[in-house]
Amino acid sequence: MSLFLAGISVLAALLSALAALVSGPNGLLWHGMLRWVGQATFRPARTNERLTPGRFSRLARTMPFVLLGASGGFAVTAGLIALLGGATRTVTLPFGLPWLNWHLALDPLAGFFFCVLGIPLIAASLFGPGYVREFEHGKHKLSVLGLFTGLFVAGMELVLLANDAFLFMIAWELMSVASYFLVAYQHEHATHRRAAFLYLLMAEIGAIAIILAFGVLAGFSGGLTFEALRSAALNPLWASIAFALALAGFGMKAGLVPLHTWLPEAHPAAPSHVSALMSGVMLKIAIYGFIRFTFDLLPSLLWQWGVLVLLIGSASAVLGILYALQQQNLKRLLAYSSVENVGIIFTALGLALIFQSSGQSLLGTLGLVAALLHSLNHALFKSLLFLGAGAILHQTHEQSLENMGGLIHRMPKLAALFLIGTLSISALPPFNGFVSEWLIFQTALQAGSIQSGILRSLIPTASAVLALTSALAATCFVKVYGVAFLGLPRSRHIARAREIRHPGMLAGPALLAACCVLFGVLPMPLINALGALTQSLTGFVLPNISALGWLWLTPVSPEVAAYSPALVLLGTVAVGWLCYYLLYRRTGLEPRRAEPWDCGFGGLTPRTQYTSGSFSMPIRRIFEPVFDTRETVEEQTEGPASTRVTGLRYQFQVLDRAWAVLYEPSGRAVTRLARWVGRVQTGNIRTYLGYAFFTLIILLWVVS
Amino acid sequence: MIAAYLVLVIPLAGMAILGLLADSRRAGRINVHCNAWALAASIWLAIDVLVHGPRLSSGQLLYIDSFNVYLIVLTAFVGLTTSIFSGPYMAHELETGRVNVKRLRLYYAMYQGFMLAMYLVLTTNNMGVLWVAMEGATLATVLLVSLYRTPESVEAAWKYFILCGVGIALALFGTVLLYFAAEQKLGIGGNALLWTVLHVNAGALEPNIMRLAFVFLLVGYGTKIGLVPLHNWLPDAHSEGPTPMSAILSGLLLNDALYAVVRCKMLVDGSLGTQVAGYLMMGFGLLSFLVAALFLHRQTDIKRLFSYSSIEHMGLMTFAFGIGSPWATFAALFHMTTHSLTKSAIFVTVGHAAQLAGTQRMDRIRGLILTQPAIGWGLLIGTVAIAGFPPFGVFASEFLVLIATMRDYPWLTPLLLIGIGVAFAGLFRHLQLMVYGDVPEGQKPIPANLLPVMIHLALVLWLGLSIPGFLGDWFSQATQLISGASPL
Amino acid sequence: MDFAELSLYSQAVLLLAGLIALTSFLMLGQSRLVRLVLVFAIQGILLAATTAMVAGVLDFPHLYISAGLSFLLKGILIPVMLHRMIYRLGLHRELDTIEHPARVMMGGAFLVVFSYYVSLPVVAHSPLVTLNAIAVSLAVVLLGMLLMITRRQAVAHVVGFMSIENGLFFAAVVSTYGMPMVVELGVAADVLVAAVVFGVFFFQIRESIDSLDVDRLSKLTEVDKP
Amino acid sequence: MAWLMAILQTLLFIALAPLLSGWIKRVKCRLQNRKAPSLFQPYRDLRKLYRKQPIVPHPASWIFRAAPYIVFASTVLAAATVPLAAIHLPTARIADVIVLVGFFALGRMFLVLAGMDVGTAFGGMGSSREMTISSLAEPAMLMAVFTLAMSAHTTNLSQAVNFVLDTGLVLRPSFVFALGGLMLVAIAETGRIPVDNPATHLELTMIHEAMILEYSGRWLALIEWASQIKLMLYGVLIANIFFPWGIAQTFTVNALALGLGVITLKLAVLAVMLAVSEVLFAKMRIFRVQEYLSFAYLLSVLGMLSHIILEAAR
Repeated sequence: MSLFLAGISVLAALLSALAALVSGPNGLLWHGMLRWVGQATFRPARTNERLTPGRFSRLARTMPFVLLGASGGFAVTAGLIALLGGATRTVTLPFGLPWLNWHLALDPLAGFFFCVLGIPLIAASLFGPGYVREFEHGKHKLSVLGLFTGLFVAGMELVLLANDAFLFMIAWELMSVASYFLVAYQHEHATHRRAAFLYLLMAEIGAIAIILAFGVLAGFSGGLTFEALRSAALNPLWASIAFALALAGFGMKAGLVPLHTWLPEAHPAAPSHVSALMSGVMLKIAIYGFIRFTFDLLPSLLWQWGVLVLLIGSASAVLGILYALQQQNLKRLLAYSSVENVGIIFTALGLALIFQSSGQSLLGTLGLVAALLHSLNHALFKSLLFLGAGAILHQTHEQSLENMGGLIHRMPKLAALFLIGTLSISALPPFNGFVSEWLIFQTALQAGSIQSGILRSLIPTASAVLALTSALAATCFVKVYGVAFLGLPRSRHIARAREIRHPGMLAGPALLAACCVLFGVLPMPLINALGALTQSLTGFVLPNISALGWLWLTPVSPEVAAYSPALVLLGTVAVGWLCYYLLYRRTGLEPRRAEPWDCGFGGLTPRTQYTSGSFSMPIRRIFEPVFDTRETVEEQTEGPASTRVTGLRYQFQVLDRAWAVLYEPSGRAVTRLARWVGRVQTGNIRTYLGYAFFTLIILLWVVS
Repeated sequence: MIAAYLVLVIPLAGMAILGLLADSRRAGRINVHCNAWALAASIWLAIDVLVHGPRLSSGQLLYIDSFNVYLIVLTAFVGLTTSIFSGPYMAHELETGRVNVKRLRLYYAMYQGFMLAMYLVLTTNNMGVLWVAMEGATLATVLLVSLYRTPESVEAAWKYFILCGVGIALALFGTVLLYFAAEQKLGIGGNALLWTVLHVNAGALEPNIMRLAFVFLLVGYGTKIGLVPLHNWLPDAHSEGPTPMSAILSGLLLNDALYAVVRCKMLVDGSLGTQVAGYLMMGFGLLSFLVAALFLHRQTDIKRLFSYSSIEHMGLMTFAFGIGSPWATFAALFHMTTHSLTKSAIFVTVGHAAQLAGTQRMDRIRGLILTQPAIGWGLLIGTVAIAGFPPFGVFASEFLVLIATMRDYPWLTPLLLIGIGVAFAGLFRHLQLMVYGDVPEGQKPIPANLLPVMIHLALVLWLGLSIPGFLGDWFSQATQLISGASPL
Repeated sequence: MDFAELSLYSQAVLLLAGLIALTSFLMLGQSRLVRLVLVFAIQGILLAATTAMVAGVLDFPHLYISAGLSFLLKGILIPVMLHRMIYRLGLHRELDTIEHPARVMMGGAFLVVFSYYVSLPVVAHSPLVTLNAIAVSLAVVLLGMLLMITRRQAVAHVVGFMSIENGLFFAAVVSTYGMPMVVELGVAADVLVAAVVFGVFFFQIRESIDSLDVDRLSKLTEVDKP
Repeated sequence: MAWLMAILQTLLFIALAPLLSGWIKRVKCRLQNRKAPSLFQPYRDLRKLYRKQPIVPHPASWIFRAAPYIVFASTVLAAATVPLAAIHLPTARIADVIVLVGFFALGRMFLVLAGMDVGTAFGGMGSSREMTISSLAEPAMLMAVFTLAMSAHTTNLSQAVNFVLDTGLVLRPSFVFALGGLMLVAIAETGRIPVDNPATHLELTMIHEAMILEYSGRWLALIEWASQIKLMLYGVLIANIFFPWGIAQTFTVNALALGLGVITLKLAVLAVMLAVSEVLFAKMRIFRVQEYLSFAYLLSVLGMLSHIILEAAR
């Protein structure tokens, strides 16, 4: 049943791609056919005027999204059934290689990630129809967008369903390629092209690493189905090689430092509802892959892997958020924040690995649950924020924080939804981000039960880094909200922004915001539902998780720690309301509007406000070595001979150090190597004959 | 076996007719017809083999087994689709004055001549005839490379001729040695060059001689495959000749040369009982793969770019055959199919793109998707397919090669990883600029027939999703034949 | 076995082998094209003679055809064609000097030794005495390649190419008494067509670069252009 | 009964917080040879503010109005979870020490947002600095807390206090370091000298005051009150975690009275220490705060390491 629904979900996504392809006068096939007919009679490119854009085009615009939404709905249903049912369903489809058909399976782990995928997908498909309206009359065909969105979603769902390495990789790459086309969708911008190129390149290299990781397992087991791979008898060296390859491959997709550089380039380039899916969901698919490979396929775990993952995860978390703080482009900032959150998830996974390999399976399970929960939470709030950024982009065509401000007055509903996202991602109680980070802290605090002193000191240090990260995340999102929504508008078009009128564009974020609050306040049912999942992966179910009842969260035992988000919410609301009642209702003193203090200069202008750049300046200065800052001051003089300075032009850029350390050198190395190799081909035929001659001589010498 | 003879006779007749016919417009159509009939005959042959198993002709001159039967159909198919493309293409070239009627006649006649040579290479059972046909293929195409008579095209043709001529001469020396080795065991007579006979008696052949023979054969036919450092003719010839010819060179000739090498390898492996031949092939394959991947970065000419990509893929196939394990062999066989389908499709779109922009220089080709979406998307999707992204078929073979390498030679995988990454970057850094972006001034859509491209890519997609049963059986049988074990 | 104890036939074959190797060396050192073609013709005739002798002594009638073909093609047709070509293109006065003749000759000598070294295992497994000649044929092939590498004139390249073919044929004759007939005919046809195509190319090259110097055919390159 | 006790204790917390501020001010004045205001002056200030009509600046939105309530509520909730005079209260289970940090963060978030809501340079400046300092202080604080939690095997404050009581006087090096770290963090988080000066409105140096510059009337009262509670919270935390002796373990009148008396005494002593340090030190430049906080962090880390290395059970 669950697998059937999942299959329907994939089909719906594919149908949505198809619907986009064939539908509408803007549709690709339709258009292409008209072109063709036009060319056959040598009248190229006659625009089609028979079908006026009206009801038909609206149908064409919404149809793919309706199907995508259906796909999301089926995905959530299938995922819930699989997660709660706990059984694994498998099926084999007659595709693929002759001796290796496509094996599909849906187990609780995949089911959970189906839920992670489904909810943002529903939200994105609610958001989409309104958002893409502006593309309708643009240069780029809507059908291309719809086609690849559908394929992208189908690819992600198939990754979750895959039960053999071959199908897994097909689906994985399908996901990458389809999202590549989405990143390159508005390809007239050079930055988008560059981003798409970098993205696909890294996706390709990562995919090869994953293939090789599977290859190691296949080499020791003889088959490519997951069943066969699980039975691989590896020695620790080969297992470590497989693990390292998998970490590199999945980590590249998930955006772990230093393999993250594609992420802040690619995510902002895609249309916003796609960015939401990429950042919210696709990164989770990478995490799914990592969990599947490490916890499920690898026969045993080593604590060294856990340390590696913990270190990389912590580095990603703190570097991600530090870079996010320095971004002025809202979507770029959100993308860097995804690096941070993926880092947090990997930190939790690292803890789980360490505990699991040290024989503390119960604590390992706790870490895994924390990681899974944070994956879901991040999917929710990051999609919410990306959709919010998309809504701002749609209404104002502005991405830079430096030009925003005061949007809360112009778009109050969106502002409220965005605030929930901001609070969730800043890990504040009682929202969902806090629950998962709290669980991670709780896991880390159990480090005392580990024998090795090194690990015992490492884990708390990592958790302190995590604390730094979450504090910085709060700073970052205070900046975002404060600069974008509060204060005075910093540019004219922002001052004239309008509230969203398309109901779907609010409904999508609203759904996610509701989930953020719901899972923040009542995480217990969710964590209980993960029982079957952890049972299959680690062999344990958290026993004491609801020792105090469904209102309380007690990961280890009630004595060690307890947290009741519902009561926290209740208490906050009660106290707040009481104060309000006592202080306002009873006195009835209405507040008065007045000018704020402007130091007596007469009127505030937006220019006196703190900007996004100035807000994050102290952090930049404190963490100076992390950033590659480029500051230039250009003096403008009256003429070439004059020395009088009439104006100053100040330019400031914060670059990712990874570029200068890793990427630019490797790019240069390839170019240099290519130039060097190029000398081989001189163009002179005698040289070429010489090559053949010496090849022959050498080979003869070698074999005889 | 009538079908096998038909496959040979039809292009022969076509060559004769087209060589004598003066009407260039009808020549294009006749060319298509010849290829269509050849395809029909090849399908008949395929069904014949499917039903009856490997077939040996009465004079033992022709031999069709599961290794070559699908290559024959593939050759006929690519030949047909390329000829469909070449009609309007060459008409356009005639209009723009790059060729005249006389050269067009030569073109069509040699097109059929080349097809004949290809069929002969694939069908023959005689290693000597195989050599003759291979040389014939060079001779048929060398004048086509210089068809435009530009200094560059003459230069390219000359290099093509000399390098391939010398290379193939070395292959003949290898063939002589092979014959010598066989004759010692089988006695003097006509049978000692028949592959079927040789294969049966491979174990008895003198290993020392076979080893020498293989070196000559590998260097000789390797020149035609385009193995580095013997590849130098390849990008020149591909870039300067007419595009349909680039398509069939890349899609067919390289495959057939590799086919010849693999046939020889089977004999040598049987004789030596060691992996020497495999190691040599792996070395050459890997070198070609890496060097070609680097060369991709330096290209300015669009057809040169894709010809280096061909070298890269041929290197990968050679490498995979060299590994010799069932999975790798299966992958290489499959890759031969998907690569030639994809690469010929790419060359067709490249031809249109070059006509659209009026140049082959990549820095002048811009904004294809917005100018003419069919060409832009065709090129983009084709390149995505050739770069090894699923669900296209090239992925499946690259996947298997990687897995097989990891199993048998894990320390080589970092090189493969780097190579694929570098090659990918090399392709896309040029491609993106061409297909994306705004339309340059004055660029207008042209009449283009992209049916071949669509069919090819659809087939590659189909193969990527699911290999039809009979084809899978052939691949498996051929794998069994080459590697001695079944991939199942 | 001492050389003197061999049959006269064997002695003759080995003598011819030596002569053919000599012609290869002569070609390598020859700087005038006309003489180069002449030496090449002599090599072709020697090859034909060898073939005919083998055919006659060992009674392989089909080798007569092969000998005839060799004589016609390599001894007469192609040299004559090349000769006329040289005059028509006005190359008969031109010198194609090689840069370091001594080194090239030393290299050639080394190649002969190398060929011998390489063909040792082949020879070791054969009862045929004449098989020592296979080292010579390999040397002829390699010398032909060396000739092509050292020369700039397109005509010299053709001669080198054809001399490689001569080496091959010689190998075929002394080791296996010729190839099967169908192959022989095919090869001969290929050589003929190749010769014609070469002729066509001379004019095309001449037309495009106004000379037959292959060093000037170097537009298509991957080296950075300044 | 227990719940009632918990609510009573929380109310007591709220009620006593201004008194502590008054006491600190008084001690400070004495130390500086100034005439001290009444001990109840903070209550008078709050009452005065409560009666005033509040003013909303033009650019402000509902965040500006809502923030004081949220700040106050989150602080009160934090106070509810910290054992003041007795342990084993049920509220301690609602939230542990990590959630406590979360409450502070929630309140701070809204305060900072409100600071940015008014659209002035001061608001932004104060917000930026506040977030910077707190993002450095938070890890130091958590690290200190973790040291305690790892010793006590719990993050529940009530349980932790119980643990210290049970084990009796143990000279744990880790606790010494953690105490030092926590004290430094407490000074930073409550905006006292040398990190911030709550008594000044000097434009370029203020942090906390810059954010709330536009507040007036009851809102200002709430914010002031909340920060007084916060100050007391830190005092109680330090006093009860590291020196818990005297705290009521049962809900008898005697025990509770003793607990109350003891905590009053402890807070008074801590307040004197704070006042003395405020008199002795001057406010630092803003970019020296990071050094100060890294020192706090270092102390906490040392505490953690000494817990692992020196106190390891063999």
